[in-house]
Amino acid sequence: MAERLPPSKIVLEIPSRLEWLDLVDRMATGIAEQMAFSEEDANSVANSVLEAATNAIQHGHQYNPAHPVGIVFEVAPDVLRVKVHDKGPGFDVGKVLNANPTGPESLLEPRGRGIFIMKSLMDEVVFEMEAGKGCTAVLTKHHPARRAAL
Amino acid sequence: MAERLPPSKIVLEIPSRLEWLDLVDRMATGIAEQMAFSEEDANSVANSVLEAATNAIQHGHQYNPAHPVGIVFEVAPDVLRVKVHDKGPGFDVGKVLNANPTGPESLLEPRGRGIFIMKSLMDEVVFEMEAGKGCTAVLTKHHPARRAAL
Amino acid sequence: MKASTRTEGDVVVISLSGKLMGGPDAESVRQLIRESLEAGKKEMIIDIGDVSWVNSTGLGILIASHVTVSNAGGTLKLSRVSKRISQIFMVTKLHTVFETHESIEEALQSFTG
Amino acid sequence: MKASTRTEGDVVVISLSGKLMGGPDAESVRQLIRESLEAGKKEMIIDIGDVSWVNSTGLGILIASHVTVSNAGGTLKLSRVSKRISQIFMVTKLHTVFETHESIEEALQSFTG
Ligand SMILES: Nc1ncnc2c1ncn2[C@@H]1O[C@H](COP(=O)(O)OP(=O)(O)O)[C@@H](O)[C@H]1O
Ligand SMILES: Nc1ncnc2c1ncn2[C@@H]1O[C@H](COP(=O)(O)OP(=O)(O)O)[C@@H](O)[C@H]1O
Repeated sequence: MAERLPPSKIVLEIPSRLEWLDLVDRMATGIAEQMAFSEEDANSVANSVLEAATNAIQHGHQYNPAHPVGIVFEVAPDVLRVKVHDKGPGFDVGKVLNANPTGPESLLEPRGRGIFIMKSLMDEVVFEMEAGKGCTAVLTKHHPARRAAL
Repeated sequence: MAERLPPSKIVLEIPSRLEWLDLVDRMATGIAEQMAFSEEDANSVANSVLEAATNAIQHGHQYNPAHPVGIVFEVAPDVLRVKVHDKGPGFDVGKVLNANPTGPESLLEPRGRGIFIMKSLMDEVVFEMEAGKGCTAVLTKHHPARRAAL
Repeated sequence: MKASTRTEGDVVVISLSGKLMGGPDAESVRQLIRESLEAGKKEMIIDIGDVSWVNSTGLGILIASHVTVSNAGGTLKLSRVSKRISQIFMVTKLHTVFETHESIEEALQSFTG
Repeated sequence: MKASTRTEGDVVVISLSGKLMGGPDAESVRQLIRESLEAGKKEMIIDIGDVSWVNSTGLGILIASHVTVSNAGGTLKLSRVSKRISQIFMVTKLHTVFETHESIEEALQSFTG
């Protein structure tokens, strides 16, 4: 069996402006490609990381360009973990984590789908918050082919 | 006249492995696109930043994945400055900065073109070295259209 | 995001390209929809074949457009939804809201045919 | 980088795709060139139309290939050089070293025609 390498860490930092979100997409897509995720899984990763970064910019930093959003990609052969960090106050996860925006009464709401999309497309979504330290969304996607090969 | 904004700073950090160079390319290309550089200038930026990052991985860190290469993109309306940093010992800039790999005796050499390419394609290439602090290539490209508009 | 419109018979085709992500994008699309309705055109296609990605804020723009057009008694359809975007439509069940077509032509025919 | 070869008459076509950047890429290309020469094939085309970028280390691979084939009395040509790659060829004057063609077909014809 091959030696288990420590995960490769790739770090991206962008100002809190929507115009830089496309860089987040390019990085997520490039890393998913390098990891040989399927097209569908690569789409899941890119779509989810974009949602987390959008929330960090909008809700975490209220578009304040002086506060960068930090994104850390931890790449292991069989799993990708992405941490999206903002310096904001965080939020009451219990209130939103079980929201279902697909019901008839909310289907036409213009907002409230970001966390639901992340939860639907990733294997695990966790929010870490600590007073004064900000809010980090931790998104995990396993690589099914790589797991099967072990 | 519009207020001069401070430059937007975008940071990328990759392990010192060639397999991650493509992320450097994706970022440089995405930023050049966002700045509306011409296709030719965008190619100049991406080609040059790749050379600097390749040198940081190969010469600066000798492929040691524990040492990340840091790349900072400073974006202003009329200029892009890219700083590529490694923790290595640096080198004697005087020896290589005026090398010309296009002469008949060196045209078929397999190496020795990286810095020449950067110098040819960017407006300014400077190397900052300080003992114990590593080596930083600073690459600058002006945006001719934006300069003309000022 | 960039937007352009053209009219085919009674149908307005709004073509979007780039990234659809809220902010100023919302106002541009709202404006185009409003102009069409004011011109008495109530049948619309938003073509998103050249949109590389949409986030949930961008979805909000499409939903708001759908609601505005429906409330005015019109119909909004989408054309050329990429695999990546249709993944989000499926997950959010927005595929039950939007009528989508493989091509602009097919969408036009569904109005006139 | 990925590499594949095929033979068209007497000419070996080596198709590269992805990123050309030294490291393991160098050995794969060297191997393919060696196999061709050992099989008595001395006319070769490296098609780089699907190579998204080349750094100077990748240029070294192309130069080494050129030198190996020339020393064996053969000829190496390139096809489908993108704008981005030809920018580096111009700057380094490697366009004076490599014969390049717009398409694989054109390169083949330059050998057989
Ligand atoms: N990084 C964050 N910082 C602060 N609040 C957040 C953050 N991410 C999400 N939230 C809160 O959770 C709510 C739900 O988020 P989401 O599901 O992405 O939908 P939307 O962003 O469209 O409201 C947001 O409205 C916001 O109140
Ligand atoms: N970041 C760096 N750290 C240490 N040495 C470097 C660095 N960048 C360049 N050099 C030195 O400068 C030389 C010339 O670099 P370059 O023109 O890129 O050609 P090449 O990398 O092909 O040798 C290298 O061989 C190396 O000795």
